[in-house]
Amino acid sequence: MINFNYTIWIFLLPFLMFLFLGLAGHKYFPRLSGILGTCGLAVITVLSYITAYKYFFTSEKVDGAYQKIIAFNFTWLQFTDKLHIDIGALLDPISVMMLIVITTVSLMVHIYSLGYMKGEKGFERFFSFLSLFSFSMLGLVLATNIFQMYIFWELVGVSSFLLIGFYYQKPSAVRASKKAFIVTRFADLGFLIGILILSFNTKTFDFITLTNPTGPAIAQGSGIAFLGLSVMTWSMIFVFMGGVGKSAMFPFHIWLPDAMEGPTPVSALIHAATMVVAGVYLVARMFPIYALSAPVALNVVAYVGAFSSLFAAVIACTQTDIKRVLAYSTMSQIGYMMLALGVAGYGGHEGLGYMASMFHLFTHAMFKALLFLGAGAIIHAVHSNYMTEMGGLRKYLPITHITFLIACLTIAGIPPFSGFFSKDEILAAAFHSNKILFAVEYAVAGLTAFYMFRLYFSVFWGKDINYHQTPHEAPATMTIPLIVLAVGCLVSGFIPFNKLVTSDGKILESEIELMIAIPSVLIGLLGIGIAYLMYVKESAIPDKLAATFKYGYKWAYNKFYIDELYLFVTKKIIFRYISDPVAWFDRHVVDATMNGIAGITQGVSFRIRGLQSGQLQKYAFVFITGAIMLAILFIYLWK
Amino acid sequence: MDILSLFVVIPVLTITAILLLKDTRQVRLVSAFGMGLQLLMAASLVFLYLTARHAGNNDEMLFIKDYLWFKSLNIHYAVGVDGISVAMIMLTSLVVFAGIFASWEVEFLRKEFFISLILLASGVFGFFISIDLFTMFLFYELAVIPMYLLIGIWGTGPKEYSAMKLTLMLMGGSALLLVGLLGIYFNSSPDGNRLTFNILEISKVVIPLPDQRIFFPLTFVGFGVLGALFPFHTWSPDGHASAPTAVSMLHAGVLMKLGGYGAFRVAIFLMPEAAHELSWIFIILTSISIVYGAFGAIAQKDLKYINAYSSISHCGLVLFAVLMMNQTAMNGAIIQMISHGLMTALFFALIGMIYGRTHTRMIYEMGGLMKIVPFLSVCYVIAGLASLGLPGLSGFVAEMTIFVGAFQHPELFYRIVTILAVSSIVITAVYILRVIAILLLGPTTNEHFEHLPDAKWFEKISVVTLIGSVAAIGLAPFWLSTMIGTSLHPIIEKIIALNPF
Amino acid sequence: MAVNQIMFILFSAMIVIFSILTVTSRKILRAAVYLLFVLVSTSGLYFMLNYQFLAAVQLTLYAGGIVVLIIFSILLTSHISQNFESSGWKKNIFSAIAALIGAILSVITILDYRFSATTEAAKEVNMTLIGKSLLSVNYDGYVLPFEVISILLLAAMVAAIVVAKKGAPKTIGLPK
Amino acid sequence: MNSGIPLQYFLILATIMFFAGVYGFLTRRNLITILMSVELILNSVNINFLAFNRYLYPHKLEGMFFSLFVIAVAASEAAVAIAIIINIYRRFTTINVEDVNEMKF
Repeated sequence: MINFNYTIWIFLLPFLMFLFLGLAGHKYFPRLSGILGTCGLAVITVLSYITAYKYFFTSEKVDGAYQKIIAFNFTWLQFTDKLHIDIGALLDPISVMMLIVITTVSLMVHIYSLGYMKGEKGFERFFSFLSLFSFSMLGLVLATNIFQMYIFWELVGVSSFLLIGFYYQKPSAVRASKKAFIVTRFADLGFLIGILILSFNTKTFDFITLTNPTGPAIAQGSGIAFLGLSVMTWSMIFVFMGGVGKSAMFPFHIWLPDAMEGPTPVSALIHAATMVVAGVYLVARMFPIYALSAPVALNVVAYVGAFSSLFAAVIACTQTDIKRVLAYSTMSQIGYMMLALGVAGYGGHEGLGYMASMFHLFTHAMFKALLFLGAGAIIHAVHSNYMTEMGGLRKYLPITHITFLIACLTIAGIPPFSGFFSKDEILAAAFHSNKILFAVEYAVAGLTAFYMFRLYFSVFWGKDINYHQTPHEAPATMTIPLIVLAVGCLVSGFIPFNKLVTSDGKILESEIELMIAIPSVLIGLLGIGIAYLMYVKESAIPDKLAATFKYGYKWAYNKFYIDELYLFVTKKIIFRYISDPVAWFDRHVVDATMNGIAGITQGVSFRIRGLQSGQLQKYAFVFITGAIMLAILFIYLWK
Repeated sequence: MDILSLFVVIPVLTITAILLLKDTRQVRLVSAFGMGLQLLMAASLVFLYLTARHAGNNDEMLFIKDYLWFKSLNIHYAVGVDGISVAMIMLTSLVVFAGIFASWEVEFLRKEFFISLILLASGVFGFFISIDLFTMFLFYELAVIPMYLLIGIWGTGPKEYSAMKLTLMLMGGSALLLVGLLGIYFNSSPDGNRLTFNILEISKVVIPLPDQRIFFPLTFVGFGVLGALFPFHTWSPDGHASAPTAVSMLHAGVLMKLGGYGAFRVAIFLMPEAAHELSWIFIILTSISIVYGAFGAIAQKDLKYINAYSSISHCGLVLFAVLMMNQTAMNGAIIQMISHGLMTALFFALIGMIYGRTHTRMIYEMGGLMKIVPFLSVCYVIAGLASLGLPGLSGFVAEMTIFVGAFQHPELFYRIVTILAVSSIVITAVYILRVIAILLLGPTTNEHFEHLPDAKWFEKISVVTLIGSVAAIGLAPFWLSTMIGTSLHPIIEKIIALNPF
Repeated sequence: MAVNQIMFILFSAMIVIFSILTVTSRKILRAAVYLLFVLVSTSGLYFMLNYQFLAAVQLTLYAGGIVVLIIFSILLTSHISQNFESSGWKKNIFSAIAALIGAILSVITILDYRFSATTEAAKEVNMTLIGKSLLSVNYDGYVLPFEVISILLLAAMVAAIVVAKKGAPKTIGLPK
Repeated sequence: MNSGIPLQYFLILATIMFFAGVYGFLTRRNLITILMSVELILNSVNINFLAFNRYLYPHKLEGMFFSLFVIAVAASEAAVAIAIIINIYRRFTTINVEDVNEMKF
């Protein structure tokens, strides 16, 4: 048995860093805190890589399957004998993979932020929040039980809230952070209810017990409970609701585009590479239950994923804020991952989708982080978020340009970049399971290529714009992460995921199916071609198209008015039709009743106060009469 | 002198010392010293208690002392603590300690203010150490009277009205309570022995069910009024809004907990059968409290009102959990009492400090305070996050324990109601974030506020004490949970033994 | 008819007549004098009951002290010949009825009740015994009430001086 | 000296005196006459005490001492009452009890 005890430092280090920077950073070393935070994270990254190496290449396998290893575990809060929240670290293929993803991207973002955030007010605050986020995210992926996951789930929510609202004096940032928190909180409510139902039926929170395919937990709760679905299905649907919220799937996606108000490195780290895939990770973590005990819930996952990916891709084609385009593209790609999980089965070749999803999660983290950091470099150079105010930047920003192009090719699924491999696996999995979903994803692949290259062409090519200040390339702290991630995009496609990360830990034989791969590359190229025609040649086609599909375009541009719908629900229903009446009711009914009782008492006393005339002799008369009457009563009547 | 009585004696001595002082500037130092001593005492009590438990003392109550007081009615001055009361005493001493520092700058009748405040505290301490119903009731009344003076004299706004309303409603509650207690007393000895007020002795007998049906609701509602049970909660918003800072802290932080504690220790512990039979009524009322308080808080514009409604919601959760009557939920209820006590005290302290600077509590008249008073604002954010149940702070621990416990209830009705209660976490998030966004974030809206000073040293002591405790519970809940859990064990066993469900 | 019975009839007749006159007389000074007669007659009854010391106290304290005090205060506050404004007849009648019913009730009760006297020998009440009892701390002693009464008297004396002292009272906020 | 006179005679006499006092207390308006009525009431009680003592418990002195203390209390009461009356007279220039009714509601 290999000793993984040191993994506790993967938790503790960022937490200590957060406390340290948060409490002392402001006063004592505001300048140094960035370096300090980055160094801390570098240590964690090294530890994670060591863990990954030890886990994948030196740990024992049983039946050719990777085992789930509990590195450490202690009881944090005891509810009942069986139900207790533990804090610990569970190592299995997906959690180790997530370790790599999180620490790599996080380290890159830390280094990048050293340059990007330089001179910002609250520099040390930024790094302490980043540390908090790293802590929470690592805790989330290493969770040994579902409640630990929920704890860190909430913590990443808060870190996200704090980081989106980093520019707290900007009203839009404040609004966005509030929105993100409340929307995900609402989704977490579902997650919590799911946990409660699950715990009531299985009497355990522990992942290993829960997800043991032959264990009692999966066997239980398959009976019909409510509306024709089993208890397990309901609980899994509720749990998935949490994932929907965090991963910005339809209908809880509305917070993600607004979350782009945060600093760009934050968008890269949290809202592209790591936190938003937590939902995918959650489903993957609970996958045996979904696959074996709640197939209906898994179908829900698939359809939500598919719809979200299409929905987001359509919106992405119309947006002009580059970060928003990327946000919708994130949503679309996560939809892919969800879909892949949704069409997968447990074990064997059925598990292709699961592997594909994890694979795509990995590659997506690389290329999306790269895209966002690239976008950050662009924004840094031109001080604007809008594509319309950019053009011809390839001359000014050569490194950014190349790396951005690599990222765009990766997301468009052009070989030999990594996106091709992972996307291909997903399409293959969908093809074997559900042809409709396959068709949808196929279309989304084309749309993805189109909107990414629309972005790419209109920013780096196209018309030349007279900038107030000549845009200049970002400093080395910002370009090095770009290059590292670009290399990651190139090589990560060749990682043998089918050997490492599979649904049951065993090796999954899969090959690139040319019948699916070639058309998908073709449609990617088609999308790029259309984008080239429309945005490099400066044709009038886009405007014409927009004019032709006037209403469709308008709806997509306005994100199908989902925001307005939410606004209506919250502002009108919650505030106007629930809260205000409740407050009114409280003041004018409940409180008024109490005041009314007091008023009646006062009124009655006002009426009878005349008895207290101050006339001594009246009192005496009443007293004596009363005494006599009492005497009569007691002597003669009380027998 | 036994250690428990010291908790009443030290405040009395402090009051005497204050009375003897000529110089009013020393009053607060003496108070701080006395209450600091009390805090140390509480800490050492926790230590002693854990040592005794560790040494294998498995009595239901420890450190029992019993002095006959009124022979004819068999009233005793009887004290004793278990893990729950120890935790509540710790909470009280923390809040009082913070409260002294939060009222450091009271100028008007300073001596009398501190005397009333400490008198109030001694009533609360006495309540928690008593195991004699009558003594308990006496201390409870002792706590209510100074409250009237504190709000009526040092309050703001319509203070006379609020003080009157609060006192009258609480007195109304204690009238019901007294009837309930007497009902228990007269049923305390079915086989014709001497009647008793002692909780431990009463818990050994079974009060006849028809009597329980009468006296359980009376006792529960009596304590429920104090615990802001819907629809008897309306004293809370007005009272809290008018009260001076330290009093709001003590009142929301500790006095409202008397309700939950009493409901649990007296109503349910002594009359479990009726509690089982009637719990559905009160479960409905408390769930209304939870959701209704939270929705009410969304619509408020005054900081203190927001917090008062949020207290209604949170205290509703306490009573809700107590009524679930299983180990986990009750454990959660006690943790929630402590957690809510600390964080609401923190809220009121901060609101008081903000009000002391801006002279308004209307959220729309302020804005962007984060830039002006960063320390207070950060603390406010932490308090808010604790209130909405962020893991790592106490609120999460309490709420999750309650939800998990309540959801283990075997009857479907209770589980469905639990889901309703769970939904409060979203509404809580809405109103907390709304306040934070309007009050602290965004651009500064009022240029008069631009040069306000940040927290002074005594304010920092007050706030840091509370935040430290909130974080301590949130990060390491196991010891508190275990301490309460072991004490709950005999109680739960009694309840379950009598009512196999 | 024995002498003592005649004396009793005399005294009781005086008491009844002058009591009623005291409470009905229209002139205040006369009422005071009637009261004096009542008190003196009462002391006569005390003599008859063989409590000479108390009779003496009654004479000196009541007749000599209190009545004089009352007369002085009458002189201070009223004209000697001042008539009372008659109180309302309703009040008079209802009060009379109440008093009558009360009296009848008491008398009936007294007559109904069988008093049982002790058989022990009567004690000679002389000054020595009174003095010893008054200062004794034994079972029969009255030193505690005696001391209490002395404090009461002192307090009354001080109170009378303080209350009657000239100068506007400060504590009561009555309208002028 | 009291042979041939039944106890009841004394008691009836005291009753008459007592209710005369009560009547006076209820009807007189002048505070001083009210005080005089009170004295009558006290006196009647004293008669009862002494009569009981003499007839029922002649070997004891309780009744006598009680009367003694009642007299003392009556004396102090009269002193204080008259002081108050004089004060009231100074304040309201009347000692009519119906005009002194500030202590209402």
